[in-house]
Parts: sequence; C-alpha cells; structure tokens
Amino acid sequence: MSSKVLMAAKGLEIRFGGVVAADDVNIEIHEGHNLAIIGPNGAGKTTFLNICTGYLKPHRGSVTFDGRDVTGLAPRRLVRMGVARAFQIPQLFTEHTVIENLLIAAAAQARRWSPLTPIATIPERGEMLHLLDMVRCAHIADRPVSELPEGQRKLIDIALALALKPKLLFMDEPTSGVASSEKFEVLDIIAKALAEAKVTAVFVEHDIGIVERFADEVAVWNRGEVLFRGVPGEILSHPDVIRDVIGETV
Amino acid sequence: MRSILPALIVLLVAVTPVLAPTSQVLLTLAFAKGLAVLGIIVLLQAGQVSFGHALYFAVSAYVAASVARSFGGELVTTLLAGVAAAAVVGLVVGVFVVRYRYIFFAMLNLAVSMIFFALLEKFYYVTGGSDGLQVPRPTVVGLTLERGEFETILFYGALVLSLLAAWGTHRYLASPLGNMLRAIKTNEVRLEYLGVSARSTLLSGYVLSAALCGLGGALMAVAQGIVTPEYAYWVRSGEFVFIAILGGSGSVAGAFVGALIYEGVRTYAAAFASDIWQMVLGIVLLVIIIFGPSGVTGLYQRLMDRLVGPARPRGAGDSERAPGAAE
Amino acid sequence: MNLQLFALAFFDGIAYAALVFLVAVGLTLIFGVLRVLNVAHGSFYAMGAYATASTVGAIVAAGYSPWLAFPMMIIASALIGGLIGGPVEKLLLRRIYDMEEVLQILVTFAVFMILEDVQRLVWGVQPYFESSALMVLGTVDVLGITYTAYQLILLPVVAILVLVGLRIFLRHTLSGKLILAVTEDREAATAIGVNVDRVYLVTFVVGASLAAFGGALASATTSVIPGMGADMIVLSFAVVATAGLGRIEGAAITALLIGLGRSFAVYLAPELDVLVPYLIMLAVLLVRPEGLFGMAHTRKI
Amino acid sequence: MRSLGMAAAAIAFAATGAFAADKPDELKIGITTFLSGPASVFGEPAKAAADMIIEQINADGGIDGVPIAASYVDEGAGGEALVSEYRRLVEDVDVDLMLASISSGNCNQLAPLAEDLKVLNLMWDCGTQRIFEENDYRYVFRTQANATPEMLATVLYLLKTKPDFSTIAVVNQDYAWGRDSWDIFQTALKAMKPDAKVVAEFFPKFGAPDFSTEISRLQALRPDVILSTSWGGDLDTFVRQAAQRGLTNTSTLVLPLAESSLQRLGSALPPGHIVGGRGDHYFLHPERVGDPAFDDFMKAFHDKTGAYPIYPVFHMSQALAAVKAVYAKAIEANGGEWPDREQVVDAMDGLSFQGLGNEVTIRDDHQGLEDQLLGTTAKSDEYGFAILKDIMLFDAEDITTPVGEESIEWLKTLGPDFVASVEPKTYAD
Repeated sequence: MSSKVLMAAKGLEIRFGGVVAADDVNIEIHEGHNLAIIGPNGAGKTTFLNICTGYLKPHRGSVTFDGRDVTGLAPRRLVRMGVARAFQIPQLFTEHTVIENLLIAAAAQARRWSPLTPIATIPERGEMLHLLDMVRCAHIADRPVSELPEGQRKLIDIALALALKPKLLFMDEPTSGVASSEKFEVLDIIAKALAEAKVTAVFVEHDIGIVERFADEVAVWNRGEVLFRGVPGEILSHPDVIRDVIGETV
Repeated sequence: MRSILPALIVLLVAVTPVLAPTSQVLLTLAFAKGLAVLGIIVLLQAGQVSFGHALYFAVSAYVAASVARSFGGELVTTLLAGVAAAAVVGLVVGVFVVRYRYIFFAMLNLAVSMIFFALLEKFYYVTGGSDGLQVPRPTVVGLTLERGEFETILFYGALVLSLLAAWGTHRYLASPLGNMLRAIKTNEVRLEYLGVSARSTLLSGYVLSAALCGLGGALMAVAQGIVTPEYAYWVRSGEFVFIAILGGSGSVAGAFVGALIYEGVRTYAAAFASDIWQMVLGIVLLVIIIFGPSGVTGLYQRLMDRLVGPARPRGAGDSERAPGAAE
Repeated sequence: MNLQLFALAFFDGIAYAALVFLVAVGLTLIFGVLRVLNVAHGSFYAMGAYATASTVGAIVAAGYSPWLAFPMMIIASALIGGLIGGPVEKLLLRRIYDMEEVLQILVTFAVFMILEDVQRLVWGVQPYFESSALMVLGTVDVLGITYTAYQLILLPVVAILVLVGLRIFLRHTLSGKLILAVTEDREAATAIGVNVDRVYLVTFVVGASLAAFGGALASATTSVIPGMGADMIVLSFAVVATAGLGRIEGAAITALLIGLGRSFAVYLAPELDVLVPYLIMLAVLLVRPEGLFGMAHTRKI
Repeated sequence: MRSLGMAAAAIAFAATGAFAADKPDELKIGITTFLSGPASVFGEPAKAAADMIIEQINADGGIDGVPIAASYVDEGAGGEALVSEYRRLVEDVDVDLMLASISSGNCNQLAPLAEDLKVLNLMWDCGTQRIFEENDYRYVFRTQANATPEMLATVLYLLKTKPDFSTIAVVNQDYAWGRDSWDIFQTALKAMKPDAKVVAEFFPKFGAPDFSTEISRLQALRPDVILSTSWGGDLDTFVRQAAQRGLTNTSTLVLPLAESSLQRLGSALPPGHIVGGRGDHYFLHPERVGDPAFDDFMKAFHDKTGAYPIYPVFHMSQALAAVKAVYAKAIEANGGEWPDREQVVDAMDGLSFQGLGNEVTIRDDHQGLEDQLLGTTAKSDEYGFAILKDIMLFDAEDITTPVGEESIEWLKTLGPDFVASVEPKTYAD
C-alpha cells in the first residue's frame, strides 16, 4: 500500500445504550483503492459510515481526511471537502424530478445561490444530463423520483453523490433492492462512472460475488470491530470469515 | 390556454376602481393579506407551517405607523421601514426557530407572536394598548392626498407590489435556493449530504416570508389608518394559513386567489349572516380541505388538465406552472 | 419577599395549575394517539363550562341541592365529549389522518370556528356565573388570608386524581393498554389486530371530555363568556409543547411550573404575568428542543 | 362615481330651483354593535333596544313620515371587516347616517373615515375622551358623555360618601379603557385628595378567568377602597371571587360600570359598594321613574329580553333620540322641507334631545353633555339583585372638561375644594 492515505480512522468508539457499535476501530482508506466492508447485520458497518461522514460523532477516537482532523464535523462540511455518500435507503427529494434532484446537487456543488435564476438554466445542466446518461437514467430525467422503482432510485442516489465530484464516496449496500439478476450490471455501471470521475469508493456489501469483482480491498466487521482486512482473494477464503460472515449472509 | 383566465382576472381586478369603486379598498386589504399569505406559502414549500406569522405582519404595521407618525411619512419610506423591520425581526427569531420542525416550529412561532401581542397591549403608552395607533395618511412623492385619491393610488400600488412579489417569489422558488427550500420538506438528510445547510436554507426562506408578511402588514396599516394588537393575535396567523390552503398552498397565485375569495366570503357572511359568519367560514374551510385539499388553484389546474390535457410532463424547465403546483 | 407571601403565591399557583393541567392533559392525550394538534380543544373547554353553568343554574333555581353540581359536572363533560367530540372524530378527523399536518390542524381550526358560533347560538352572549359548587364547600383561612376550599383543596385533589387515574387506566386496563400500543407504534398495533379506529374514537372522546371537565370545574370560579376557549387553547398548547408532545406527567409538571410562575409574577412583577407561560416555553425549548419530557428522534438512514 | 352622482344631483336641484332634497322612502341607518365576543354583553341588549325603539318610531309615523330602516354591523368581526362593512353601508347601501360604535378603538378608526366619507356619524357608546380633544370633526358627534366625567363623578361620589379613606388599590382590565380610566381617576383623586395612597395596581389581562392571586394580595394589603372599571364577565368574576373570599367585607369596591352587571351578579354583590352607570343610566332612575314612556319601555324591554335595560340601552336610546331630534330641527330650519344631508349635519350643533335618561345637549366640540348617576348597593328582596341607594345625580356642566381643554391637564387644576363646590342632586333611596 504505497498510495496516499485519503481517510484514516483511529481508535473509534461509540455505543448506543449498552450496545457497542464501534470498538477501537482503526482503518485507513487509500486513494484509488476501492474498499468493501462486509460483516453480519448489526456489526457496525453503517455506524462506521455514519461516523466517517459526520452523521454521528464518536465518543472516542478521531477521523482524518486528507491529513486534517475532521472528527465530528457536520456532513455538509465533509461534503464540501470531498466526502460524499450514497445510502442504503435512497435519500432523494421525492417531490422533485430526477433531473431536478441532480440540478440541486450540482447547484450546491457549484455554490449557485442566486435567488432569481431558475435552476433549470444553470450551466451544469449539460453535465448532469451526461451523468444521468452514464448511470443509464437519461430517459427518466423528467420523471418524478417518487414514481421510480427501487433499483433506479438507488442509481439516482449514487448519481447525486457523484454530482458533488467527491474524492471519496461511501456507499451503503449499493445493490440492495436491486434484482439479483441485475446486480452485476448495475455495479458495472457504477464502477465505470466511478473510474471516469476518479473517485475512491468505500462500500458496504453483502454479496460476496460483487465484493470479489469490484473491491481492491476487503475489511471484515463484527461487533463493532475490524476483524480482518486484506485483498479479496485472501480474506474471502479465510475459514473464520467463511464461517462467521459469509455463512450467515449468503 | 390555461393562462387566459388568470390574465382576465388580473385585468378585471385592475379596472375595479372604475367599475366598482366601492370594492377598491376591500381589494387593497385582500392584496395586503395575500402578500402575507405568500409568506406562509414560502414556508409551506419547506413543509413548515407557522402559527405565528401575524408577528411580522404586526411588527411591520407598528413600525410603519410609528414612521408615519413621527417623520411625516412618505408612502414609500413608510412601507420600506415596515418591511425592513419585519425582515430584521424575522432574522433574529428565525435563527432560533429554524432549529425546529413541524409542530414545534408552529408552536414556537405562535409563542413568539403571542409574546409580542401581549407586549403591544402592555406597553400602552408606546403602542396605544388595545386601541392601537392611528396611522396618519402618508404623502405620495411629497403630495398630500384626499382619501379617495390616496386609496386609488394605494390600490394600484398594492396591485403592482403583489404582482412583483408574486413574480419574485415564483422565481425564488424556481431557483436553486428555492428548490433546496422545497427539498427540506422531503429530505433534509440528503440536503445536508449535498453540502447544504438545511437551517440556513430555511432561514433564508423564513426571512423572505417575514418580509412578505411585513409588506402585507405595512400596506394594511396605511390602508386601514390604524394598527391594533389584533394584528398579532394567533387567530390572524391561523387566518393566513387558512387562506393559503383555500387558495392552494402549492402556487404563488393561490395566495391572492385565496385572499380575494376569503375577503369576499367574510365580508358577505358578516353582512348577510352576521350571527354565524365564523361558522360559514369554518364550513368553507372544511369543504375545501376535504374535497379539494389542493385549494382553488389546484382545482383550476385539474379542470384545465381535463379540458386541454395535461400541461406537459413535469420538468425543471417548466416555468409556466408554479413550482410544486399541487397535483 | 417574605415567607408568608411565598406561601400565598404558592397556594394560588397550585389552584391555577390544576385547572390548566386538566385541560392540557386532554390535548396531549389526543396528540399522543391521533398525532393531531386539536385547535378545537378550547371549544370543548368552553362548552363544558357552558353546559355545567346552565344546567347547575337550572337545578339550583328549581330548588334542588347545590351538591348536585358535582355529579352534574361529570355528566355534562361526558355528554359534551361524547355528543360533540364523538361525531367530530368520526365524521371529520377520520377523513384526514393521512393528510399533511397543516391540513389536520386547519380542520380542527375550522371546527373551532364553527363551535364558537354554535356556543353563541345555544347559550347566547350573556356571561353565565354559577358558583353553587364553590359556595357549598366554604372557605379556609390560611395565614390570615381567606381561600375557597374549592380552589385550594378540591381542584388540586381532582387534578391529582385525574393524573393517577389516567396512569392506572393506561397501564392497567385493556383499553388503556390498547391506547398506549397505538401511541407507540400505529402499524404494529394494526398488524396485531387492534381496532385503531375505535382506539382513536375512544381517545378523542376521553380527551374532549377532559377538556370539558376542566371547563366544568372552572365554571364555578369564573364567568363563562364568549371567547373563553380561544385563550385557553393557546395556553394549553404552550403546556403541551413545553412538556413534550404526548407526555402526560410532563403536562402535570409544566402546568405546575406555569401556574406557580404566573402567581409569583403577580407578586413580583405583575406586568409580566401574561408572558410567563410563553417565556417558560421558550426557555425550556431552547435547552431541550423536544420539550421537558419529549424524546428526540434520529432518522434512520 | 359618487361625485358624479352628486354633481348630477346638484344640476337637478339647480334646474328645479328647489333646495329641498326629495323625501326618501326610508331613512337608512347603519349601526355598529358587538354581536360576538365578550363585549356582546353590551351589544346585544343595545341591538334589542334599537329594534324596539325603531319599531316604535315607525309605528308613530316615522320621521316626518319616513320610516327608519336599520342595518347592523358586528364590531366583533375585527377591524378590517368592520371598516369594509362600514364603507359598504355608506357607499353602496347609501345610508343617511351611522351610529358607531361601542369600542373606543373602533371609534378611533371610524371617526376619520366618516369625516372622509362625509357621512354623519353618531358615536353612541364609546368612551375615549381623546377623540374631540385631539381632533376637529365636522361629521362626527357623540351622543353621550366620555370617560372624564364618568371617572370624575366617581371620584366625587367616593370623596363625598367616604371622605376619610386612606388607601386605594386598582384592578382594571389590561386594555386601553382600563389604563385610560385609571389615568383619569388617579389624576382627579390626586388633585382632590393628595394624601390618598395607591397601594397596588393590577392590570390582569382582558378576559382573565381567575383573579385568585390578585385577591390574595389584596387581602394581605387590606386597602380601604378597591377601584375596578372592568365590565362584563371580567367584572362578574372579580366581584364574585372577591365576595366568596370575604374581600368585600374588608374593602369598599368602587365599580363605575357595575350598573351593567347588577342583574347578573344577583346577591353576590353585597350592600355598601359604589356603583356607576356610565351616565345617568339606571332602570330605577329617580328622575325618570313615573314617566309613562320610561316605565313602559322598562317593562317592555324586560318582557322582551328577560332583563332590565342597562346603560348601552340608554345610550342607544339617546342616539336614536338624537336622530329624531336632528331631523325635526333640520326640517324646521329648511322650512318644513326634507333636508339634505349637510343640513342635517349643520343641525347637530347645539342639539338637545332626550332618550331614556335626562336631556343631553351637544356642545360646540361635538361632545354630548350627559349627567352622571352613582349610588351605593343595597339589598333588595323585590328584585333579587342589589339596587342602588344614596343616589347622586351629577350635572354634566359641572364635571365635563371645558371645550378646548385637555382632560388630564384640566383635572390637575382641580383642588380639594372642588369636591364641595359640586353639588349633585341626592336621593336617599
């Protein structure tokens, strides 16, 4: 691992009531290496994403991004530094159309606040249509997102994160809700878009096939701890991982 | 096609002073209320409802009254002073209340407005207590006018201000900022994850809504010639929300359509059913909510959709229809 | 302020707090279950007062014992809650549970407007004053000041009984447990076969009856006048929001805070007394945005 | 449009050479009164009285053969609705004159409007003394007294019947009337009895449901006299709570508006407290009882509404008496012809008329001169509620602020000897 460390978590600890959701989590995220996080339900994977993106503040420990301490910064501050997120349950503006969702993201990214210019006319419009094209959603640009099936909402959710031109993207189960026959296709689309935008991705995933194919590294979570990490080939064949994680989730 | 009727209505209203001079003042008052309701509609875009916006109506009205009393009062400066005061108070109160949502947002606004209401009655020697303050008729570009002339000028002033405010608000709601405001209603988490502060966004909408209410209040003050604590009472805040729903909370036109209908119903109910005018209004409100929750403008959209077909697929470029027009 | 004045302010505050609590608790109960902020709550308060004052007045005028005022209060409030509250829930509110919050509030606002005129049509505009219930209980001297036993003793005792009674009802009876189940999780309750419609109806009738009962009790101490409901509703909103929405014990504590705050204000800074409830509300919500006893919700993402 | 119509009318007059207006089919009057809200305790009886009096006038042949048609406006519907409706009556219905209003706030608002609309407006019940002290009007008149003589008479009655008291407290409603009336009362009291000590001032909010805390404090303070200019439900509540807790045994209540509450209070208001009627208004008016017109009306009103008339009824009768009188005067001045509206306004100056109370005269500043009646409560088995004894009837001339002076300043000029210089007519029972 010679590439630059993009984000580093040191000694993260958080508990909810009596449940330990993060217990001395230490992990580094390297630029250009897509990291997959696997582990059983309740292992603290989403909590880790919540801490890294500022939704939760750890009780102990620190998060650094690009060498700066960002522990406890609000999501919007991290976003402005280049950390974006896609969600397990797509977080969209359900009373807006697909293109409007993206235009809001683009306007936020480009800091366009002029109160009298219609959002439809901002210069980033072309870029956003291109982004939609990339995630194969150009044909539904003018549909209200509330009418879309879950799979497409998932893609729009990721496109919203990409519209922010992040350096680092966290994705929480990008293929959940997508029919298993389409999973690879969907992730192919996403991977291509990520590569084109030169974004490092961290994603939580249950599907081992997808992890094998798309991750450069894998980290295994359990009970708030990182048990193993390494290249997919090694980790996924480790007997403890097969017993404790893969056995449960497949 | 669908803009023919609105255009006709605006035209018809514009010639009121000639055709039906006695309804001129009624319409001016309706415009003043419509402007305040426009402020409510801005907040409704963010999914928030304030049961205390009469506060800004009253703040502006009292400031306008004081300016008119102490500096001789030019119409434009009187109105501007009122609006500025409402915006400043809106900013101060807003910083506090934008941390809250839904019922708490509604209740806190209510509490602040009731405090102001109580203060207006308490500080009797400044505010005139429940008798209120007389507002001397302001001059217009230095001219002292008779009531009739002044009222005509005020009527056209109110009409122009209303059209301007409606246009400005429409543009604001179509702008990135306005879209972010509407995004608060559906997903604040995502908004934060786009790098946007939901609170600041709501605050911008809140100050705008306070200023619009203020404009309405200042207009009402000079049109009525008196300001009373009643301007700040919670029932008036409720009335604004009532009118917003009556007209249709989804569109800027709804504010004025609602205000015109409301004033009409209220005036005639008070005139011909003076015993039960409240009941008449209550029933109108119930009927609207249960049978046409998108308000009068929403019903009109539906009617036009049926007559001439859907406007066209909803898109970001849709500028003819008000943003978020209720479906 | 010496000890005597402190004690006096305390006694006055408690009597006032008891009335405020009785009205606010109905509102918070309804909100807890139906999730509707009921503006018409003030109307039930006023109608409870009118119904009691007019019937007790008739009973006493006909020569019957003034002690009958007490059962009459309960009967009148149950009738108002059932005959007016029941149809309001069944015919109106039931249609709007899926609507936006603002529309729900406005429906109750419309009901409030209608009921205001109904009161005028039924009872006219002349104030009613019927204090037989208060008179038969006599007075009590404390520290050289004469209090009525009704305000000093009966009202606080009734308030505590209602508080304890509600707790027992909610925790230890089947209907109460169903109400709590619906409060906690509407979907889950429906899924296990709870008749949610019925629970809503019962809750609304109970809540409205409590408001009417507050009015019934108040009618012995105050003039029953047009517009009395409008003021009460804002006060109970302040109590409910300060306490935390749907929190019954919280409503009791907040009512006490407001009652005591107000009576101390009358002694120390009379000009402030009307502001006290709102100032307490603002202060509490600044520190605890979800109210004294409310629970914060974090959105799951 | 309106001016066009007037111009046309003027041309028509010029053509016929006559200056008499055509006699209309009916005399249209607009009346603002409270039909909703707390002040409807005044508004409803006044409306009932107006209906009865107008019916009587019309039955007697109307005004010079023209029947009166009244339209009512609810003051309780709020400021804008009131103004809109007022304008509608003046401009669309084209009423001949307006009677407005009960609330001083509404009078403040409507007086300049009437002036601009050039419509005769009789302020029939509102009490603020400021209107004619701060403004000159052509079209606005008041057919009753204002707050200054009402309060001054109260102070005089108190000082004449209870000259030795030393402490006083006030419990007034927290709105303009409560504050204004206390200002006037206090100024007059300080001028005439400088050693009187004010021990507490309470202004509970308008419509307050409970005065327990105030009463506890008053019991601790034990003032000799407690003033309350409250009215309606607020006054009833205060008096009853005070009586229930024995405050009425230790302090004398001074209640300048309680004449309107006596019947509702029943036996709750014990004997020995001072009560006024905002003018010489009392259903057992010592100078009017025995006059058949007065007695008949008292009985008819009681038969119709179940209650005896209270002061707003008297005020309404005075306003309508003024209407009758001013038309008679204007017709006479016009040589028997029906007068135009400006002639009617001209005839208002110096007009004298008599409603249910004593005769009232309009002064140069358009203020009516109305006598003031106060008394002390006494138990009455006949009526079942307190009646007044030791009645004093103050002559309006003695106690009304002189034309052109400002009330508070004028009151300050009065000294302790003023008390003896005013000699009211007294009636022992």
